[in-house]
Amino acid sequence: MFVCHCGTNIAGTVDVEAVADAMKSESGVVYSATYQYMCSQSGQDIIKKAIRDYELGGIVVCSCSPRMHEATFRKAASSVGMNPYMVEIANIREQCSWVHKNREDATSKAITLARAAVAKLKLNFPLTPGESGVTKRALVIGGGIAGIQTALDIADAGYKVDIVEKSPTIGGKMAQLDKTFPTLDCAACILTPKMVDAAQNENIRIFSYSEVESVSGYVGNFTVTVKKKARYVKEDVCTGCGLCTEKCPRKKIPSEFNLGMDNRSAVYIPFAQAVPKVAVIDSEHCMMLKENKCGVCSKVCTAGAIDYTQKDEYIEEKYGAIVVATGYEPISLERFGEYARGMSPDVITSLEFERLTSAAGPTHGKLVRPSDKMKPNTVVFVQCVGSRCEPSLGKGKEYCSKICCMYTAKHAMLTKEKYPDAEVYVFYIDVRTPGKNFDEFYRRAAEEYGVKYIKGMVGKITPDGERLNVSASDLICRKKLEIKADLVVLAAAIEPSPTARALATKLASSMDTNGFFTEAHPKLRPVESPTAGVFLSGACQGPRDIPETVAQAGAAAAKVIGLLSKERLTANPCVAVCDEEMCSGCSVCGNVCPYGAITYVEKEFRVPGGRTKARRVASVNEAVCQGCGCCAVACMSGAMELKGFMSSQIMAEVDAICRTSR
Amino acid sequence: MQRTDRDALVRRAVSLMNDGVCDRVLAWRRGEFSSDVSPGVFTDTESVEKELVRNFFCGANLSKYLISETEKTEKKVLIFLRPCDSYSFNRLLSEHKFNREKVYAVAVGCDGTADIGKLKRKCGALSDIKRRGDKIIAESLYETNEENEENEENEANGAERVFDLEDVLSERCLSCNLKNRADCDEIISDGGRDAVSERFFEVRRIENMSSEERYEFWRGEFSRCIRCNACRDVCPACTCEKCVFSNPSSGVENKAAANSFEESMFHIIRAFHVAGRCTDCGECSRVCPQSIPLHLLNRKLIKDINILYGEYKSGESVSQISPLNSWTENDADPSEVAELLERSRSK
Amino acid sequence: MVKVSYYPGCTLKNKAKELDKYAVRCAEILGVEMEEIENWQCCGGVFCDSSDEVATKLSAVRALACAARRKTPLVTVCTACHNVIKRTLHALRYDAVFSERVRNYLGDEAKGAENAEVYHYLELLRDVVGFETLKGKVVNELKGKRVAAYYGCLFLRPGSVMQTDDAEDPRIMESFIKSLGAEPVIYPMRNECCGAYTFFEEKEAALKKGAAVLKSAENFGADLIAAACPLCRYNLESSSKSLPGGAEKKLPVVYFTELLAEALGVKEARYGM
Amino acid sequence: MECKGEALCAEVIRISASDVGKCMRCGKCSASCPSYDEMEYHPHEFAYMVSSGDADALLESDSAYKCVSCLTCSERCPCGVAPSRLVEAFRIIKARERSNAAFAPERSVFDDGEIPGQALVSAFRKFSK
Amino acid sequence: MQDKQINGYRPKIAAFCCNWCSYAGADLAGGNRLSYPCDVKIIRVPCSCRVDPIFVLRAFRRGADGVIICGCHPGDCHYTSGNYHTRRRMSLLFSFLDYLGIERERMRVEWVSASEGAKFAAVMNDFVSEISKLGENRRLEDVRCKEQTETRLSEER
Repeated sequence: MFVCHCGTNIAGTVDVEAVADAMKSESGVVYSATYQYMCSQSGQDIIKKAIRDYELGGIVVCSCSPRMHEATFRKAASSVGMNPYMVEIANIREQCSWVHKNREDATSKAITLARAAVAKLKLNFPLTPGESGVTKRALVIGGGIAGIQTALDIADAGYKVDIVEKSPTIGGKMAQLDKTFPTLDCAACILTPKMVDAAQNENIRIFSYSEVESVSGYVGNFTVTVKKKARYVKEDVCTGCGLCTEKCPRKKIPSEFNLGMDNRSAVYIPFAQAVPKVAVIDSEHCMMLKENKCGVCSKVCTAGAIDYTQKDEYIEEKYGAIVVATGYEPISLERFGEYARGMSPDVITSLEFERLTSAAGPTHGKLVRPSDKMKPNTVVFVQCVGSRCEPSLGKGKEYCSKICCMYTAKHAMLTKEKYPDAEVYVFYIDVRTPGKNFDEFYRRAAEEYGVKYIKGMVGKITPDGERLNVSASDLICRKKLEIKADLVVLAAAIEPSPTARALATKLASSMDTNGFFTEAHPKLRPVESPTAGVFLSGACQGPRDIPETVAQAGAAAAKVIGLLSKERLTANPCVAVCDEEMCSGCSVCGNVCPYGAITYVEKEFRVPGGRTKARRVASVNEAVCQGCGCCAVACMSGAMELKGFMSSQIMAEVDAICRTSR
Repeated sequence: MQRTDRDALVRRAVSLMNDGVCDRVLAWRRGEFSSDVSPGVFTDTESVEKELVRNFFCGANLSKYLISETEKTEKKVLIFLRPCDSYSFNRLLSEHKFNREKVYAVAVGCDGTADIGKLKRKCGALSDIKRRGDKIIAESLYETNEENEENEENEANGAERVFDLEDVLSERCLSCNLKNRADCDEIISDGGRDAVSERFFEVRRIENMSSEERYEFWRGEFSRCIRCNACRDVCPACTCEKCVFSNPSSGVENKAAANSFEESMFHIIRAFHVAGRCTDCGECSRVCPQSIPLHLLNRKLIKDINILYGEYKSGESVSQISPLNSWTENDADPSEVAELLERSRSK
Repeated sequence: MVKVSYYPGCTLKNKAKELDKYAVRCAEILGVEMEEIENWQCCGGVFCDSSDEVATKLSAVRALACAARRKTPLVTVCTACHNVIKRTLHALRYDAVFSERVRNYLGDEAKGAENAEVYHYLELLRDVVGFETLKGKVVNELKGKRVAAYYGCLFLRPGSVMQTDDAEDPRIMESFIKSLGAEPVIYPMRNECCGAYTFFEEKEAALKKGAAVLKSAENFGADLIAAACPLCRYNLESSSKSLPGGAEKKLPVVYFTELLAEALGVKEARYGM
Repeated sequence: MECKGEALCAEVIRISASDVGKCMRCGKCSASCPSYDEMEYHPHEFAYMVSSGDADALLESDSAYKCVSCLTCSERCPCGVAPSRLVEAFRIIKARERSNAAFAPERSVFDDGEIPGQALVSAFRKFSK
Repeated sequence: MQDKQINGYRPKIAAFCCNWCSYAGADLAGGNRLSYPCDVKIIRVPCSCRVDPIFVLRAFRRGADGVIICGCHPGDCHYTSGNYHTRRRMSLLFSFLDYLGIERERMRVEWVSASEGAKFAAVMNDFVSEISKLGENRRLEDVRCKEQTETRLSEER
């Protein structure tokens, strides 16, 4: 028993000598001492010496929170041959001396806590962590800029990486952007070389038009089934010549890449720089697949790549680490009827604006009104549409979408660049520009380009003849504004990809209330998910811009490389264990296990009369089990237990705590 | 008097045994009087023909016996499943308690079974009982029951008394409207009852008491418990290899309740362990020698589960997962549960 | 025949008798029996939007309790009454302090009020009768008429309480108009306020707002405006009169029930072709 | 009862049960207000002034009576603040300070034989200054 | 109110805290010196779902006057779904014990995240004051356990 003063942190309120004295008379305690700073080197030496001198079986340290120094004391104990799991901490600082003022009360509570720790320790037994190997291959889910960068960095370190991308090409949202802030360089110019790099890197395999079907296993040893959706085009044969797309008779299908602002054919290549540059047949619209009529593409394809009989293919692969890079989507603006999205095609979202200004877009970079293809003379930008909303209202998102202030400034600038005589308004609540060269960029829009920034949200947009009437109020001038606009651009909030939720379930990875993946620690472990072996990259974790995404992608890659470079991993030894004699194989534990760590096996047991009987019993995979203990509670007979937190141990603590007088 | 008469059961049992499909039959065995029927395992056709009985007193749920009986034979065990039994049957299957391949399940209809306690209170020892339409005619051995003394008219009828069917049915049958849910090998008949009383009426009555009254009520009930373990042994949900009450490291090991806490503890933990798995077959109350209304504990949990997590009937299918082993993101918070239940009660 | 409880409200018994009459007659044709609840009182005309006001909402509580006792949904035709009643119901259900104070005032009279179900007549048509059924019962199709629905405020707002339809982009009245065979006109001002509440104190402002609604409907090619609220109709008509131009140029403002009655052949055709 | 300063704001918050602390000053309420031009103080200023603890000017101004109670501001508020309830609270406070309702409309309005009853009732209850 | 006796009566409170959120929340309360009565004693469990109803009964048996279980907010469980199980189990347990006439107020589940030190302290203050109002737990106690403790303690003195 070692009682720490922690300077005056503990000793100031708790009579540490009294605690040590009281514990001397506790049964099982053979040594009890205090020291100024137990965690210091000399404090640890006292512990080590006592363990040796008294041949202690276990120790209790009354000190700060175990979250602080449990590891320190365990290490000290194990350095002199004691099993580290024979160390118990009584938290008499954070949960005693710091929260209580009365010395007598605090001391008596400290004694109780020490007793509880002793009671538990008496039932402890040495634990040894299990070990497992590491598969030297990583999986990256999502082929946007985050996924591509992560894969490139991992491949660069010499490890194999697979990218799974749900759409027919990698590139993600960045491929749809025109220019990037704050440098205004063209998104395609910096992204497409990376896409090509990824395709050509011999360590990288790209599964495009594919989805993660199921995930099993654990850190170092994941088994993932990838569903490669039938694209009805042989990927290795297609040359990407595009002849089939020209000849296809079904041409009136809204293009996903151009957000429905122009059309594509039923067999299509999403865009010119697509990787892999291979056609795909949309089975919902293809006449051949639907009604067995047509077959034009097959006829014109000189390479013979068209295969109408292709089926979904399932590929199973083992991975040591998984990186989630599922990105974001703009929210649906359905609930914002006041902004007349449904009434006029000239009310567009920012992403649509990107396509309108992009040279590869539906207008070849000519910024015109979607309704009549005329030049807009007055353009209104509305920020924060659906961001920073009270979540209980169910209309928008609570958070700031982070990227809108900057891209709106960019859009305003681009508009002015194309049409210097145009009137450009930006309605804002706050302009947030915390980034390198960000505020300078925004100021340039306002100062050099003459973009009119007005503080105040737009109330309603109403079609008025061919134009749009924008009702707003200028909060600084206390003036109602009615602006006749030709084009209105809404900066829609962004949200996690709709596929993320199901993926999180498959990965047993947690999400926050907004559906973004949670990190293991918001400051100290920002690219790791709480689930070991699963890492996070890009906007799947929260709104971020391209520079941040790329930085995070690199960080995630570094973590993956660190993991894959290990030969063996040690596991947490506090895992569930099944007493097979008592287990009745009822499956209850398996039903509640969030990790699928429990399987059932038939085993022979001796029964009275010298015979044996086969019985179904639970078996815990120690490498998969994370030690939550849910199964131990679900088990009716008490056959399932959690090492380190056995029922008997917890009950011993309960008893010790409730033993004190009233 | 039952929808499926005894002879049909006997005929099927005998022919299945003669065909070598089954060598064990789980059914009801005749006792000395028509009212003392016990569950029985028949291993030869002779005893089937002589002793198998299907009447108004066949209360026992036979499913649980499958666990031990299927182990004893290489052939199949024949079992007759009433609608209520089929739920226990499914539940046991979903917990892998027996091998379905080794069972020959036959669905039989049911009109309900008598509450022997009720009948005995009404007319003392019974000698015979008949059914005429919706009436039950009971013949008692003696005429020493209270009601007869008070009512001279009845004395004129001698020992014969007439009751409405519903007056002597066991409580669980009054609120039963179950249909056979098991995947049976054969159906002899599959009719069940229509509920005539509300299943949660009694639970609600207790809920409406004050906290003190509830405490006193259950104290009174539990204090009668003699820890004979009949409830546990008969319960088709209690199938642990080793019961938690016999496990010294569980912290609740206990053979006989020493004081009021242990009396309550046994029943609280037992009810909680069968929660979400209990099929409300009512066997616990039926076999309790002290007439403790144990099913009202289980029904409370069933009722809460239905209100909080949606209608759920344990044993409805083999693949179902107990609401206690599942969850949804929008489950009620413990702090709002009281109010939710209160609101549903006032509706 | 579906039975419902009917709360007519003062205006329908007074200045808008026709609204009342047609609503009841048409409902009958559509298989709904509207039984007027006994001893109803004026709803107060306006819902007092405060947490501590009880007395002005008691009349609505009584109406709700009465419908709950009859175990039939409570239907109103007047949008203003509907707004008061529905919001009172919401407060009863979700504001514990309010509902307790109501109980203190009314005792048993308020019993069960929170369990009542409330429909606007249009919701009744949509959710109980069904617009498809309605379409089948139409005898005089209002073909070729371009009708602009005017929602105003009370029918839609507050959206989270009224839950009539999407408060910013509603469709219920347009669907109704369509089922009568007329062509609905969707125009921006249909859910903007006409300002009728301030008619007495700020007459000019009210007329100005009403005129803006009329102008918007006219710009989008409406032949007539259908309203569900006597207050709106009065203000819009007054606005229409105050506008310069001849009487023949005025956009007629009618109750939606008048159109319904015409279509079902209850009323002599006037707005239809 | 003289109600001023912080006490007035507290009373407004109590009556309206509106959480003015949530206001992020976006001004969507004012942008949506059909009576903006008639008002001296606008919906967002009601929220801002009440949250800042000095709203005496609102009690003196007749802006509250320019409001048409259309609830658009509350409907569109992204923060769930409900400016319309704040405005209503001012009307209620004034009404409660008066011993008698002082509704005195111009005689002429009664001559119009078509005024719906509810218009009068609501004017008495809510909009009389 | 902290550390002050209420009518001379000191309730005994057992608090089960999950390691990842609530225990860290309690530590944060300590770090910020937010006080709460010392009658609250914390037992660390990996997840709130490790709390068996048997532990709750055990605490009452040994004379606890109140039991509180703290876990991560629903949706934030370190083990993804543990607290969802806690939520169901404890909802049913509390309602069931209430049905048996045991005061519902003696048991509580609270969601306290690692960042909610202030909430932790506030919850504990509130719970202790509520238990103090209820007084000693009489309906679910094992008299023998109590006598033993009290005689033992008096001997110790």
